[in-house]
Amino acid sequence: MFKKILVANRGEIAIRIMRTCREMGIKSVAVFSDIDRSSPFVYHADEACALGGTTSQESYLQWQKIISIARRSGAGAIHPGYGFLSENAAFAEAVQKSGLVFIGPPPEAIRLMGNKTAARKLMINHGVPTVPGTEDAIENVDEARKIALEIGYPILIKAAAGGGGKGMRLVENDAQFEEAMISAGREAGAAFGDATVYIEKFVEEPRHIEFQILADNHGRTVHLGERECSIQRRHQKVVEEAPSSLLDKKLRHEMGQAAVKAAEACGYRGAGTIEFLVDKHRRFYFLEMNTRLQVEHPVTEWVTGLDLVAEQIRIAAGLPMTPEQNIEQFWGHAVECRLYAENPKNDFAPSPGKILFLKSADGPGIREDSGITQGSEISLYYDPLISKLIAWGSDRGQAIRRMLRALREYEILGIHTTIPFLIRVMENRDFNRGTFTTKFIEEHRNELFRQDESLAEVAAFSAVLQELKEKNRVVFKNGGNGRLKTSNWKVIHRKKALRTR
Amino acid sequence: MFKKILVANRGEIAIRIMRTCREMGIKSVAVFSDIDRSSPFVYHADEACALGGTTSQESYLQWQKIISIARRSGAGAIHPGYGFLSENAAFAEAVQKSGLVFIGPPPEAIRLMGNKTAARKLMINHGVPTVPGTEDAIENVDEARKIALEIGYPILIKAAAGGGGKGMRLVENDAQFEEAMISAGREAGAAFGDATVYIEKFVEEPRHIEFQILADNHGRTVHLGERECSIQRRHQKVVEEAPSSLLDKKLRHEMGQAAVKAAEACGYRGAGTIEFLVDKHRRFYFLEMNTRLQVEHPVTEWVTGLDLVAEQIRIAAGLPMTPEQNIEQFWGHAVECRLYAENPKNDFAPSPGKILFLKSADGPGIREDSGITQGSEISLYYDPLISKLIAWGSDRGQAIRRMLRALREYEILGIHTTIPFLIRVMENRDFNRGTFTTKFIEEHRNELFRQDESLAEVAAFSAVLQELKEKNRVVFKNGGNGRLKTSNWKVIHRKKALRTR
Amino acid sequence: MKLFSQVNDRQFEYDYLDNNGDQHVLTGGKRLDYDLVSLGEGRYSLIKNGSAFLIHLVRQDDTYHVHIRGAYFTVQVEDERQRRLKELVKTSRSGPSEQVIKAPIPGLVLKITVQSGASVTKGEALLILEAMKMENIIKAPCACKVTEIFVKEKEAVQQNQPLIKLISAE
Amino acid sequence: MKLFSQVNDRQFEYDYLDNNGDQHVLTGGKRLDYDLVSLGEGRYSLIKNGSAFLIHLVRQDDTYHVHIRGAYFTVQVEDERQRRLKELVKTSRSGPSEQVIKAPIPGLVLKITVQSGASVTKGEALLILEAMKMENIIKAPCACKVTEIFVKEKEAVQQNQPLIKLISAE
Repeated sequence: MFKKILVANRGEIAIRIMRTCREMGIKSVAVFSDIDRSSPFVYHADEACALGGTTSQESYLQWQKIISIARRSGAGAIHPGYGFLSENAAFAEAVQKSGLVFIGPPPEAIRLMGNKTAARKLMINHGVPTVPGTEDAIENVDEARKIALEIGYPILIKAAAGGGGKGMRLVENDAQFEEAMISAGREAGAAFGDATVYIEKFVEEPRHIEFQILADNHGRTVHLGERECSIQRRHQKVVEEAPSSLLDKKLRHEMGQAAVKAAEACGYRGAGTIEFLVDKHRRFYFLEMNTRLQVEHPVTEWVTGLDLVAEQIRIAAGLPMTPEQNIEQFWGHAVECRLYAENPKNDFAPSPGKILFLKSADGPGIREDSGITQGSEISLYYDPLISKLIAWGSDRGQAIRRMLRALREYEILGIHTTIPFLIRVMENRDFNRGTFTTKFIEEHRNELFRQDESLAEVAAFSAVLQELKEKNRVVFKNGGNGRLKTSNWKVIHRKKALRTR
Repeated sequence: MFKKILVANRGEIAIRIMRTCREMGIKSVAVFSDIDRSSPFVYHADEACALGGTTSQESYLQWQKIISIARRSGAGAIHPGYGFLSENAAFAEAVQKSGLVFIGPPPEAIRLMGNKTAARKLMINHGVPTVPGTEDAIENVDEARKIALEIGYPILIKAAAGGGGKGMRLVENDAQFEEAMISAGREAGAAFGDATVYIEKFVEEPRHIEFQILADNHGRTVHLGERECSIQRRHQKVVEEAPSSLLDKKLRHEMGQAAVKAAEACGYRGAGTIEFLVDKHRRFYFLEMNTRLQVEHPVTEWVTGLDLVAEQIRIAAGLPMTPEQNIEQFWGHAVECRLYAENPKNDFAPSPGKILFLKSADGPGIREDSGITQGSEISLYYDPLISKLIAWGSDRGQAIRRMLRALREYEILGIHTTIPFLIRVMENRDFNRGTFTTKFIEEHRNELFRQDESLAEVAAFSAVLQELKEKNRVVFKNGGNGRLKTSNWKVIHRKKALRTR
Repeated sequence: MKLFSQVNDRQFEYDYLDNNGDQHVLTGGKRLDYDLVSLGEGRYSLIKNGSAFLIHLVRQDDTYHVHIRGAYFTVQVEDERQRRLKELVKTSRSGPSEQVIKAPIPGLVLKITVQSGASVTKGEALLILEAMKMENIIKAPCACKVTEIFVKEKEAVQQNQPLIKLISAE
Repeated sequence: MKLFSQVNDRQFEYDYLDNNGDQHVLTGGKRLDYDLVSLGEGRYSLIKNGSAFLIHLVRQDDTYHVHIRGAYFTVQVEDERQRRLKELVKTSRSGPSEQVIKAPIPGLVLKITVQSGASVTKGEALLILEAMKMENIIKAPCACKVTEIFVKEKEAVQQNQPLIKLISAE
């Protein structure tokens, strides 16, 4: 087993990985940008080394630097977390060449699944169902427009190198096509350094359902059941859960088998995720594979009892994984809400700033994976995800009710967060019934962005009391007040009470 | 189902109960003393009403007042939590007479099990094994001394009306007897208003193992498996876990059956706990029944997936309980540590004060049931329990490692807590092996109160740096320093970086 | 003293009475039973007619930012005098109103989609601001005319930096 | 400048050098690589020779209270001058030492188990103080003689209130 692991990431996921390291008796090494010197993940590590720089480019994407720090620190492996270098095949290769272990799949698997069109072809060859569309990247707008017409609108434009909704556009009709393709290409180019896109049929009433995969070096590839991530905003997941309210035993079994087949097709090792779309006819289509740990992995951890980071580390060290077979039955139900430093009232504009007060939710059935503390500065340089709340219940209803309770208890001052919006999602009738698609937020826009008016009068009244207090304080200063006497009396009274007990 | 419940308690357990109420759609009413006006449990409730007073006597034990507040507020039931009025049969009766529901067992069951000697007799009559000793309370010292000699030392002196270690004394030989009996009587009188005591054989290498019981009004009485609470200090539980590392399937089944028998013998309803001692020969003895929710109920909740407060409320409302049978198999392993506002370096002296900073532990497998926030004042008037940390793992080892991680992460400033001591317990080899008795703390005293020296140099160095910083600040003020320039440069550099991205 | 408390589009009215130190607040003629206790750092425990709330309350200039159970409100409080003053100012104002669009967040101006002098409809894109790796579209708040553009494409801007001046179309 | 840092019974020595603004700290002749950043409210992020720590550090008079990963330390820092002064004071002191036992917590004096003039052994009970519903036994810190008792049974006492004066037995 590794004695030391370098964590090439920041925020909540860096802390998440360091915690498992600590529990496994493995030392962890943090690397950090200038901006992150005071971030909690730095002191959650056993060792920390400055990367310098402010932007991701200047810091967390500096792989030569990261590899040389890892070597100097005596680490045996590098864990990339999610985002940043986690799906960079060249990085994975460089780590291996430097004599270290990359905690993730082989570089070939990353490369294969990272290229959406190549992955598509591989799936078709292995009999895993895919969404109709172009198999190759397209650069010519006119040609692309012709294909889109052939497949039939609505269609999706997607970045060939992309993921996470960047460089993705939904096009409803021919008139929107050209502008969408240009802007998708621009965004893809900026995000991934590769502006090529491809075109895909848009699935009707789609639900986003993904399967967690584990594959070790002892010949075993299993799935750990599904997560549903249909609640998305601009193709960014907002709420995730396990199990899905849509699947039954039969469909879970079929999709699970397909997921295992997909992972085996690319020679996968470690933890990965096969994303599917399921349409209104309960047909499922391979969407893409995420060749890394997912943001939403905690819901799977809670309903299976596994520590997925520990499994990743074990597999990377050449040990067999813990689960002996596919997991098709769960322990209860888990829901995750992503807390972003964004203002839902202002179209989810980033809300940087200093956390002035923080008291997170606790109590039965609540887990938090947080990257911040009181006093933390949320900068504009990185992803605005600050924390993840996960609620468990013996059934879906209880998990949602607990999440709602936790969201309302959560105290965070100094920045705006998505909490008010998430409360609306948890309260929503269709969400509670389990009848929703990936268009949920769009379709319930009015309801989800409605202001909660039930407490408006309490807010109005509190402000009035505070206003009176401030005005009165001035009066009291000049006129003197009786308060001091009262509290003196109370002290005496208390002493007496103690004596006569 | 009730529409509103009054919670006749304070601190973490009041919040715990209010949370379940909120999740069940039931409104909660808090009652609070003068001291507790700013305590978090007050604003965790939907409604709150002042009791006045400072001591328990003046506030949380004022039952006429509490019942009249409940009636005025329109509550349908009163939940007493643990401690205070929870095992007061007269209160339970008065609640019922006022037309409200007491969330707990029938008054007769409280009365029967509250009188240790009566409970003992009942158990003997129903074939539940008990520890040899006097069946009746003893007042005459000489007579008591004679009986003690007959049973054979070591013996225990216990308060007839007591519980929680108050009014309890271990007597090793005849010479200690008289003083112990007098001081036990005094403590019992002060705590329970009843100074009578009884005598019991002291069990060899005892382990404290208790069974959680549920009984409803539909003819069902089940047990939910055991909790081990052998880690005790002055007969106060410090660490609890489920399952016990001692029990096997057979012994769990036997003890579970005895526990169900004990509950049925007293006509029990609701949630209760049968405490047993298990000796080095794996013989078990009925110790006492706690006719209320236990402090340590969360470990059972985690390994069974149940919400015990919800079960109490359901049963009190006349509904059938959720579990359909005895639970003899668990989901993983859970450990609870009680965080007290006490200074373990000063013989656990109470450590009242203001919480200046608080950041509790989070991450996988951690639950916290807390009664405080940053800014809270810990007073001397009530129990010093401020919070409970609960860790879950797929096995005992993982649960302990997670607890250790959480205890080290836990940040609380302004008061002393038992955290340093709890870390020592979690690190202890015998605790990790599961080979311990209720004498664990006594026997490992040297190790458990040892200072952790590994970080002493870091502490020394930090203080030196701070000292230098303070001294330098003065020097810099007069001489001027280059820092301001540096940070200005950094800002410019950052702006540039943003521009060229 | 009359007090007006404005929350979004709704307004609440209170009466404050002080009879030689016996102070109380009424609404709709009924006396309110309340107790507001500061917990520090902008946190308050409020009991109002028996109901309990945890309130986060921060004052910024003449606006209170209030958080209650995950809901967020901005509140303006005025007394009668302040109110009359404000109404005077309102009625004396006339003609088309000018408005400066400021950067809601620091970021990089990626693209400016309008030109000075252009007429835009409500919701029409004015410029694209990149921040936190996402493109944020700044839209016109009403039908109006662009009178001035203060920034250039590729320019980094600070929060609240003026971007575009608009004049409302009558 | 030499600095001495005392943690419980252990002592650590550091050298502080300032060569025209190039400041550093050495221990055992080796230069330490460190970075201490304040996070506010007594919290510090320390990186020392590559190792990372979260430090809670509060100064109270001449003592630093330090929490690190759940462990708690009290630290005294002195430079050479302060140290020499202290040693001077120490050596000039002579004869049996007096000590006043103060109440470690506020509470109620339940029972006083010794009388003025009594000789007690180390660990022997002096009095019983009730607080937080528990009886707390105050014990003799060393073999000594009771010279004065400042409180009575049933008396409520504040934290740090003197209870008993002792003189150590030679």
